[in-house]
Order: sequence, then C-alpha cells, then structure tokens
Amino acid sequence: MFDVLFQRGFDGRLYLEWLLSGLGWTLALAFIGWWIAFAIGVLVGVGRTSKSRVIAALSRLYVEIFRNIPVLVQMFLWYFVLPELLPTGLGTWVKQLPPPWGAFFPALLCLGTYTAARVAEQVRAGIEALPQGQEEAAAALGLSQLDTRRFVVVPQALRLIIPSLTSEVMGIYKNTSVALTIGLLELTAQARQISENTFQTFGAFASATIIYLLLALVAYRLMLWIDAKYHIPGTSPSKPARKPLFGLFGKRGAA
Amino acid sequence: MNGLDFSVVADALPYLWKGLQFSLTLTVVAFAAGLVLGVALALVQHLEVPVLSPLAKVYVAIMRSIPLIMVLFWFFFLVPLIIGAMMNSGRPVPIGGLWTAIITFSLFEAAYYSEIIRVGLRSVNKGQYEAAKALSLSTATTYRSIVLPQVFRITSPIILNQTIILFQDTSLVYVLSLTDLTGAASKIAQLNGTLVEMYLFIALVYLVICTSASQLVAVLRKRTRIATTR
Amino acid sequence: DRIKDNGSITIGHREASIPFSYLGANQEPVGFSLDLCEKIVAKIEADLGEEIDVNYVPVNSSNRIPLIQNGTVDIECGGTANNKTRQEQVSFSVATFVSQPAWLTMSASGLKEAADLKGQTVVATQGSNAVGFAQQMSTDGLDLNLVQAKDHAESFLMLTSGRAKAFLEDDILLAGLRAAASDPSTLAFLPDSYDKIYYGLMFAKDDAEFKALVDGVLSDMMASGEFTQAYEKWFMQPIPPKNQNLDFPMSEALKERVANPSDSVE
Amino acid sequence: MNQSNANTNVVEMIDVCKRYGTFEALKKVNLSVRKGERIIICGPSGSGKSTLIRCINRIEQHDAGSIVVEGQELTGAERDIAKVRREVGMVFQSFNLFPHLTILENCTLAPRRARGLSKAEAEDRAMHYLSKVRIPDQAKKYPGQLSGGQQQRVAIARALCMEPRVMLFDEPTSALDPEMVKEVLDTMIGLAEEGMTMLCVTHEMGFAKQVADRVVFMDGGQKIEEADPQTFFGAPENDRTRAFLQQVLH
Amino acid sequence: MNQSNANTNVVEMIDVCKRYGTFEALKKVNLSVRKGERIIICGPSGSGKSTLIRCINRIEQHDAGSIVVEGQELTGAERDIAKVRREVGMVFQSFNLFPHLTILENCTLAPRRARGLSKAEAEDRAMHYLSKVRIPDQAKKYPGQLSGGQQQRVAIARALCMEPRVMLFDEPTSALDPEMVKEVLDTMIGLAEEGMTMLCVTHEMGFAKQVADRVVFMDGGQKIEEADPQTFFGAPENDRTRAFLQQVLH
Ligand SMILES: Nc1ncnc2c1ncn2[C@@H]1O[C@H](COP(=O)(O)OP(=O)(O)OP(=O)(O)O)[C@@H](O)[C@H]1O
Ligand SMILES: Nc1ncnc2c1ncn2[C@@H]1O[C@H](COP(=O)(O)OP(=O)(O)OP(=O)(O)O)[C@@H](O)[C@H]1O
Ligand SMILES: [Mg+2]
Ligand SMILES: [Mg+2]
Repeated sequence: MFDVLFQRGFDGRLYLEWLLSGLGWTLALAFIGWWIAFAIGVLVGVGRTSKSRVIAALSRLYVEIFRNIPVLVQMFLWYFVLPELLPTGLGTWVKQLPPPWGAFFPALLCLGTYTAARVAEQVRAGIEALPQGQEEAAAALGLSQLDTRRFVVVPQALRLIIPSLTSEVMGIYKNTSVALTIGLLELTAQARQISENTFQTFGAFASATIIYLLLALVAYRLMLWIDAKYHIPGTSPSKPARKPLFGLFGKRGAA
Repeated sequence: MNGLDFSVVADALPYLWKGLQFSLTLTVVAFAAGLVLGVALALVQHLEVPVLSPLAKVYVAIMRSIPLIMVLFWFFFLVPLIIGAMMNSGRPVPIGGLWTAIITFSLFEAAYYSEIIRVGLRSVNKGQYEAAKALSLSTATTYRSIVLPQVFRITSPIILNQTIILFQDTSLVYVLSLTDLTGAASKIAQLNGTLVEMYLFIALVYLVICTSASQLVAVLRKRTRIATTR
Repeated sequence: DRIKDNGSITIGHREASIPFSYLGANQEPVGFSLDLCEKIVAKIEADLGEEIDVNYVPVNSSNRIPLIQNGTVDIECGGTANNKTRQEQVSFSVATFVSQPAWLTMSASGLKEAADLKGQTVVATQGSNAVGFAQQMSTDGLDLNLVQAKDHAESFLMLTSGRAKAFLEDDILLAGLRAAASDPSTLAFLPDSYDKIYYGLMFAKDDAEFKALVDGVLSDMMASGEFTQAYEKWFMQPIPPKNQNLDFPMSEALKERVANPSDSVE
Repeated sequence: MNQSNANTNVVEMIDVCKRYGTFEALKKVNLSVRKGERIIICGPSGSGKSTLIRCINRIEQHDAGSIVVEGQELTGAERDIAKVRREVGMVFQSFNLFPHLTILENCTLAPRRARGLSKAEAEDRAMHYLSKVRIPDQAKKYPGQLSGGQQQRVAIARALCMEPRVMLFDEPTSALDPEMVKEVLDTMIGLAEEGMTMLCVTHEMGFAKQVADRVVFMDGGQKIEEADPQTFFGAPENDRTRAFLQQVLH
Repeated sequence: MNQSNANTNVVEMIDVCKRYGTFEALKKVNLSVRKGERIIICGPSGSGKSTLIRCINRIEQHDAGSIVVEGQELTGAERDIAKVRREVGMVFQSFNLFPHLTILENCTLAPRRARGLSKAEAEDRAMHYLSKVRIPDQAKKYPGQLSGGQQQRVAIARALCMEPRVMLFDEPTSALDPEMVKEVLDTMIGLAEEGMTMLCVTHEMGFAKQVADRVVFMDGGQKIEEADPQTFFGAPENDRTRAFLQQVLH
C-alpha cells in the first residue's frame, strides 16, 4: 500500500519527499501561526475583560469577526482581497512574492488571526473562571490593575486553560490543510497531488493520515508536558476547573 | 478590483439561498445525529464499558486528529470502495455526495460532541451520583433523570459553539462538489468572474449568522450560570 | 450491467467548463458534452426499451477520476483530456474535441512567447493536467514558479490580479474564460503551441460493452453530421448564460477525428 | 433508651477494613446499632468517619470484614444492595439536591422509580415529609432558590420519603451558616424523638449531648472510644479523645 | 483600652449607604475606629457585615455617605485609593492566597510592586512576619500544600508585610476545620496584644469576648447595636441581638 511513497514523481523526487515537504509547510504554518495566535489571543482575551469599555468593545469586535467567518472564506480574503486594499506598491509586492511564500504568508496570517480569536475566548473564560477573591486580594494588597493582571490573573488563567489550549493547538494544525485552497502545497495537498499523479489514492491518503495522527500525538504529549511543567504544586491535577476538555488519548495524567 | 459589481450578488440571491439552505440542513442533520452518537460515545467511556470504551476512545482520538478535509476525502473516495469490498459486490458501492457529507459530518461531529459530553459528565458533582445511589436509583434512572439533564444544561453553550463551527465547516463540502453557500458563491463567480464580490458577500452572511448564534450562546451561558449557582 | 439493474444512470458534469459542461441560466447543467450524453442516454433507453432515470452529479477536476473509479459516476460528460496515465485508471470514448494547452497572459505584461516566462510565476488549476504539463516544462528548463489555484475562476483571478504572469490551460477553456471577462481585449494568448490533447467522455475501465455503446453513438453522430451541428451550436453561436459567442471554429485535427473517429491519443 | 430489643441489630459491622490504594481508611472497625439507637460519630478530619458511614449503604465498598444491614450481608448481588439502600436514608454535608428538579420532584423521584409509587402517592408522601421539616410551601421552587438550611431540610425530607429504617447523616450542618444550624438540628432532634435509628457524623457537641445514646470517637481509621455521652464528655478514657475535645470545645 | 488618643480616628464612616441594584446592603451606617481599637462585627448572614468592611478598602464602592481612612476620603482618584489600600490589610474567609506563587512570593509580591521594596528587603520582611505567624519553614511551599489553618496564617502574614495601619478580617476562621480554628485565633490574639487596629467579622464569640474593645451587631444592613463585650453578651439592648446570640451560642 505504501510502496507509492518510494516511487519517483516527474521531478525525480520520491513521493515520500513530496509528503515530507508538505509536512514541512504544515508544521511551519502550525508552529509560527500558533505563536501569532497565542500572542494576539492573550492580549485580546485580557482586553475582553478590561474595565475600559472601548478596549473591551474592540476586543469583542475582533473576536466576533475573526471567529465567525469560515477559515476557507477568510483564507480567500487574505489571499485575494487584502493585497488590493493595500497601497498599490505594497499590494503588488505582496502579490509578486515568489511561490510558495505568496501563499504561505496569507495562510499564516489567516490561521494566526483566526486561531487568536478562539484563544482569546479561552483566555477570557480562564480569567472569568478564577475565583473573584483573587482579584480582590490583589486589590486589597494595593497592587495596580496592571500588576494584578500580570502577576495574578493571567498566569493563573493560562494554567487553567492549558487543556483547552491543547484543542486550539490541534485546531490550528488541522486547519493548515485549508491552505491548500490558496495553492499552498501542504500535507493534504501533497497527498492529493500524489494521488492525482499515481492514482494510488489509498496509499497517498493513508500515509498523510498517519502523519497527521502522529503529529496529533506529539502535539498532545507536548501539551501534557507543558501542563505538568506549569502545574501548581499542591493543587490536584483533576480539579473540575481544570477541565480536560480536549484530552485526547485516555485520561489526563495517564502520561 | 476597483469597481466591484455587487449587482451580480442580487441576481445570484436565489441560488445562494439554495446553497445556504443546504448548509443549514447539513448542519441540523449532522448536529442531531452527531449529538445522539456523541452521547452514546461519551456514556460508553464514562461507564467504562469493557471493549467498547477503549474503542470509543480510539475513535474519538482519531477523528479529532485528522483535518476535516482529509476525513471528507476518505469518505468520498474510499468508503465506497471499502463497502464494495465488504459486500463482495465486485463493484464499488456508490454513496452520493450528499450522503457522504451527512455521514462524514455526523461521525466527525460525534467525536467532538462526545468529548464535550464526557467532560460534562465528569463535571457533574460526585455528590449527585452518590445521592442517587443513596436513594437506590438504578443506573439507567440516574443517568436519564439526574445526570444527563444536568450535563445538557452545563454543556449546551459549548455544544452550540461547536455547532457554529460545524456550520462554518460545511464550507468544506466543496471537495465533494456539493453546493453549499460557499460553493454556490464560487460557482456563480466562476461563470461571471466576480469572485471577490461573491466572497465578500458570503463573508458578511456568515458573519451575521454566526454572530447572532454566538450571541444566543452568550445568553444561554448566562442562564446556565445562574441555574448552577446556589 | 449496472445501468440496467438500477434503471438509472449517473452523469458527472462540470460546473464551469464552458462550453462543454457548465451551469446554465437556471443553474442546470448544459453544454456540448451534455448534448452528446443525451444521445447516449437515448440510445441506452432504446436498447433497454424502457426509460431510465438520469442523475446529475457535479464533479471537479480533482475528484472526477476517483468518482468514476469508485462508481459514484457512470459517465463524465465534461471536457476531460484523454492520456496514457489516465487510461490506466479509466476509459475514454472516441475523441469529441481536440485542444492544445496555451498560455493566457495580460496584454499589458508585454510577454511575447513562452520563453519570456522563464523564472516567472504562472498558475494552473489544481487537478488539471496543465499542472503536470507545466511541471514538465519547468524540468525541461523553463524554470517556472508554478502556483495551483483551487478552480479555473481562481486561476483566472490570479492572472487578472497580477499574482501570476500567465495561466496555462487548454486553449478552449481559456477562450471561454476570456470571453466572459469584462474586457477580453486586455487578455492575450502566447503564440506557442504544444501537443494536441484529445478530449473524451470518461467512464469506468474494463466495461467494453459500455464503451462500444458510447463510441457507437458518437461515431454515428459524426457520420450523420449531427456532431458538427452540435459543435456549431456551442462553439460558433451565442450560448447561455450571457449569450457570448466563443467563435471557435472546428480545428483541422478535430475534423480529421470526425472523419475517422478514434480514441487514440497519438 | 430502646435497649429492650437488644438483638435486633439494624447495623452490624465486624472488623470492617477499607483501603484507598495503600492508605488504610478503616482498620478493623466494629460497630453495632440497635433499632431506635442514636449514634454520634466524631473525630478529627481524615479519621474515617465519612468512610465508615458510606460503607453502610455501600456508596463505598469495604475490603474486609462484614457489614450486615437489616439482616442483609453487604456483599451480595446488586439487587440486594438496592434493597438495603432503600432502607437506609442518607443526608450529605453538601445537601446534594438535584438542582434541575423542583423540591417536590426531588422528593418524589426515588419513591416513584425505586419504590414504584404512583405520582399522586409519591406527592402526598412528599408533602407529608416536607411539612414535617416545615417547608411545604417551597415545594414548587428549585433548590438554588432556597437557603442552605432549607436545602438541608429538603434533603432530610427527601431521604425520609423512602421511609427508611436507618438514617445516616454526614456532617449535615457543617456547610451551613451558623444561624441555620439550629433549624436543621431541631429537625434532627424531632426525628430522634420519634424513634428513628440514626448514625450521625457531627462536630455539634451540644446536639450530641442532647440526643446521643452513644458517642463514637474515631481517629486514624480506628474506633478509639465508644461511650454514652456523659462518660464521653465527662470522663473520656483516651488521651486522643481528650485532646480532640479540648480543641473542639475551645 | 487605647482611649487616650481619642481623636485619631483611623476609620470614620458616616451615613454610609450601599446598594446592589435595588437591594440596600448598607443603610446609613456610622462607625468610627480609633487607633489600636479592636472591633468585632457580628450579625446574621446577609446583614451587610462583609459589605461594610469591604467598603473600608474600597473593594466595594459605597453609594452615599463618607468614609475616611487615615484622613483620606474614599472618593478620590485611583492613586489615592491605592494609597489607602496599602495602609489597610485584609484577610478573607477563603484565604485567597495566590496558588501559583510560593508562600514567600505571596508575601513579597505586593511589597515589591506596590511599596517598591527590593527583592532582598521584601524577603527579609516576609520571613519576619512568617516567623510571627509561626510558619517560616513553609516559605518555599505552595499554598495548596498547606493546611487551611496554615494558609490563613500565611494570608495574615501577607497582609502584615505591607505594614498596614488597620487590619480587616472577614470571617477568617469560618472556612476552617474545627481543629484549625484555634491556631488562627491565637495568631490574631497575638496581633491584638501588639496593639494592631483591627476590624473583625466573626462568629467566634469566645474570641470576641477575649479581645474586643467593642462589639457591633448588624442586621438588615443597619448597625443595630454597638457595645463593649460585657454589655453586649451580658445585657444586649436589642431583641434581634438577643435572638441572634441565642442561636449562635446554642
Ligand atoms: N476516594 C478516596 N480516595 C483516596 N483516599 C480517600 C478517598 N476518600 C477518602 N480518602 C481518605 O481516607 C481518609 C478518611 O476519609 P474520610 O472522608 O472518611 O474522613 P472524615 O473523617 O470524614 O474526615 P472529614 O472530617 O474531613 O470529613 C482521609 O485521609 C481521606 O484522605
Ligand atoms: N455583588 C453583589 N450583588 C448583589 N447582591 C449582593 C452582592 N454582594 C452582597 N450582596 C447582598 O448584600 C447583602 C449583604 O451581603 P454581605 O456579604 O455583606 O453579608 P454578610 O453579612 O457578610 O453575610 P455572610 O455572613 O453570609 O457573609 C446580602 O443580602 C447579599 O445577598
Ligand atoms: Mg467526612
Ligand atoms: Mg460575609
């Protein structure tokens, strides 16, 4: 079934190499996209709970726009529409980026900003799930609002949502496959291309699927490790607040 | 780019509406079927039913690890072959795009719903199970009358959120050559070269629908929060 | 065979493959290939002596072959190129059209011939055989930056929005896209010509009976002049939905095939 | 008080052991409860008090020794366990009312499902016991709308609706605000006066003095001392008991 | 006791009102606290005790009346509020330690960020107060690894690290297991003996009798009675006070 991987394509490379190059783009998108998403997500999530109306409203607007349009459509907008809205020179420069960069950057921004909206909601949920007393205690000690957020609220909220962030990490790496619609030859696109070139649909898709599964496993283990690393001593790992909402393989803590 | 022509949107409205109807229908059907199956998957795991429980776990894990596009490809191209082989009919058994979409989305969503329900099951206070036991209620009664109603209450916002994502994901049925809202827009666009207008328009449609729905979720969440605080 | 058992036939059609197979004014599949298929269905009905149901399933360039293979579609009535690799997977009827791949560019870009494309970004549609063709040219020294768009409309948009310098596709499809553009004169073909491509209707491999039937119908049409009539209707006259005229006279190569129907790809 | 029918032990525990992993929560505990007796169990946190009474209706399963409730050994089939549970009512520290059901539904669910009563019968009975705990007027409300003291009284009524032979209480007042403690204790005193057999884990020493037939002191999973209230509070034998009483009665 | 400097009122509340929506949680409450005084506040649940002391460091904002803390009117700018908060320590019923920080970090965070102490200074000070509450050896642990009593003592130390002029306590012992109450009360008695100005909401009447200069009884958002402990417990003027004391001292 997998012998297709060891045949050579028209360019003389093994189809296995095709898949691996697809994997490379998938990983690059997922990894860099994730840090974009995380950075924006934390800021916007904290903004959502801000006492300033303006900041809260802007954050809300961001979240609503970016999470309520399908990634597929957003992908299109980033790719085709954004360059037209930029100043002509810049737009042209963007459009003439050599492939695959011309597709990679829009895909990266699309996935980053889309996932950021979802991360922001998790961060907000984490902040809201903290006992009221934490902020009160910080205030009572005379800490400023900014310090309260920085030292008390956000560190705890992030720990609280590590399990649900796991699902967002998985989400972004799965959504990378949507980038094939703007011509980025990531893993799924390569699998499809192999299947079109060789008509060995089963072998091509099975290989890609196994890679996705392995990736998911790695991502999941990584998040478990992070969870354990940032686990607060003396708190039980299966506290109901620490919902293992998207625990993947078996029970949490089984690792 | 300059001089967008939105008049084509107006002309295309009936066709787009048909596409939207398809998206909505698919969402509703996959939601219903996925929820039923999801509850079953979650219960099997929660009750640690031998054999079935690990199977359910593996199923959910696999479904949640693969991109939906990939799952759609599998079901669309390969399942007919597999079923054909299983039925020894010598020929592949065709499953239309519609059925592929319904089956795929239901099975796919079931995995997500089951995770939500499973967490819901765990977040029901242990005392509830104990109280039910102490009152000598049977396991079936405990789940039907005590646990599941509370689980649905707790998880309904999350389930609805997932359903909004499901609705957005229906745009991926283009790989099945089905015509949902996105598909309808891109087909019209192909005929008269108005991709940008079409995509901007459907982005707006999705935005309006999904924002209203998530507004509903917010209201629900507020309601459940009140219901669960004493 | 199965059509007999089920009393129904499933026709795969394209949605924007003008004028072979696309959605007409009411989003119904219409086109040259569909007219041909109509005749085939009529013939099957005549043979069976009963009416059969005709189901239409939309297909696209990337799923049409798997769908034929897995039996979802009985016959694809589009504009699919017949070639050796594909013949290993599926069967084709006698040629119904002959085209050549060509480069479409913006007139303003000043490109004169394919050699000018060296090192430039070009676009082809995912799943079409232009992808392989461009890749081949690239390895043969033209050194292209190939991007693949999701469908012809997006490929065309890449060209018109300046993301790609040229769009490689069969000349007839490009002519259709160009005709639909708001100002066709801004678009120009490069003069280079490549090997001929023979289109056929596509169906499952190893069904000699069905192939004989399809080829029979097409050969009869070609002999009787019905084929040429259909050609005139779709290629030389205004067609729905916008009533544009492709004005694409029958090529010598196709005339030759009409005289001597064949599914050869040489 | 009710010493006459000395051999009708409602609960009989012999050498009961219970382990959580390697941790021994109960170490060979013996206890017998006669019909109509009121037993108070006290002891420091983690001493195994809850575990002890939760073994009696098999919410926890003991690992060794025997527990006989109403003549029924607690190792039997599921059916028999269910039978025992019907005869044993339990009230929890955290009430554990079903938040999505009204007070009335809370009280009628088990009688209908486990005792097979009709809706009307179950409701009559529920109203009877709700009156007994003095909140018949709250029947249509949801638990979340009641104060803690009211909720705990509903929990008592709910258990009573199954008309059990024994009632188990696990710190029924320790989750309550101080001024609600009394209303619940009064309800329990009322029950005791009617002759209900009761086992009660509590730190309310005033209540213990007032109603207990016997006080059991537990520590480290063992029964350290068992005596009538006068002896227990007046002249405890054991050092640990004395230390504990000093802390609690500060 | 410390009646000498009678006009240095640390806290001065005049006609303070506080509303939640339409519900009046505080109705024209007057209270003045002199330097070094120990005030105990008691009253039934929902009577406004917490609201009262939370208004003093502006965790809640009052709607009418005036509150002056250390000469600073509590309606001023954010900066001034922060200044007041630095001078007022608060201990909560549920400890509210920061679970992700060690005990030492809990105690040094505010002195470093809000008082601008260096790390070394803050740690010295923290160790000083941790020794005072008798848990210097736990400094490297996390709150979750301590018992409730220890956590509450850390909370007291944390507040003391800001070297406040007044300490507010909101039912500091009511979330504790009975055998831990004493260790916390002892710590508070120690503080009282050193002359700390204290306002304390509690139901621990023994403690109240021992340390209070004055006892305030609240009900329905109003100050019903205010008296020295002998009068308060011996001969309360008000019926509601009497009813409450009966319940609490059952
Ligand atoms: N499910 C469990 N798993 C592991 N250990 C447990 C479990 N339940 C109880 N324990 C342990 O068994 C011991 C006895 O617990 P138990 O609840 O019976 O104590 P208790 O006397 O009721 O204490 P408290 O006064 O705090 O309610 C404790 O040390 C507790 O940690
Ligand atoms: N944030 C809030 N929103 C609405 N109502 C509130 C809020 N906080 C307190 N209340 C109400 O104000 C009243 C007084 O509350 P407060 O917490 O001061 O009472 P308390 O005397 O401290 O009671 P307890 O002994 O239960 O702590 C209560 O009836 C309470 O329901
Ligand atoms: Mg207990
Ligand atoms: Mg309070």
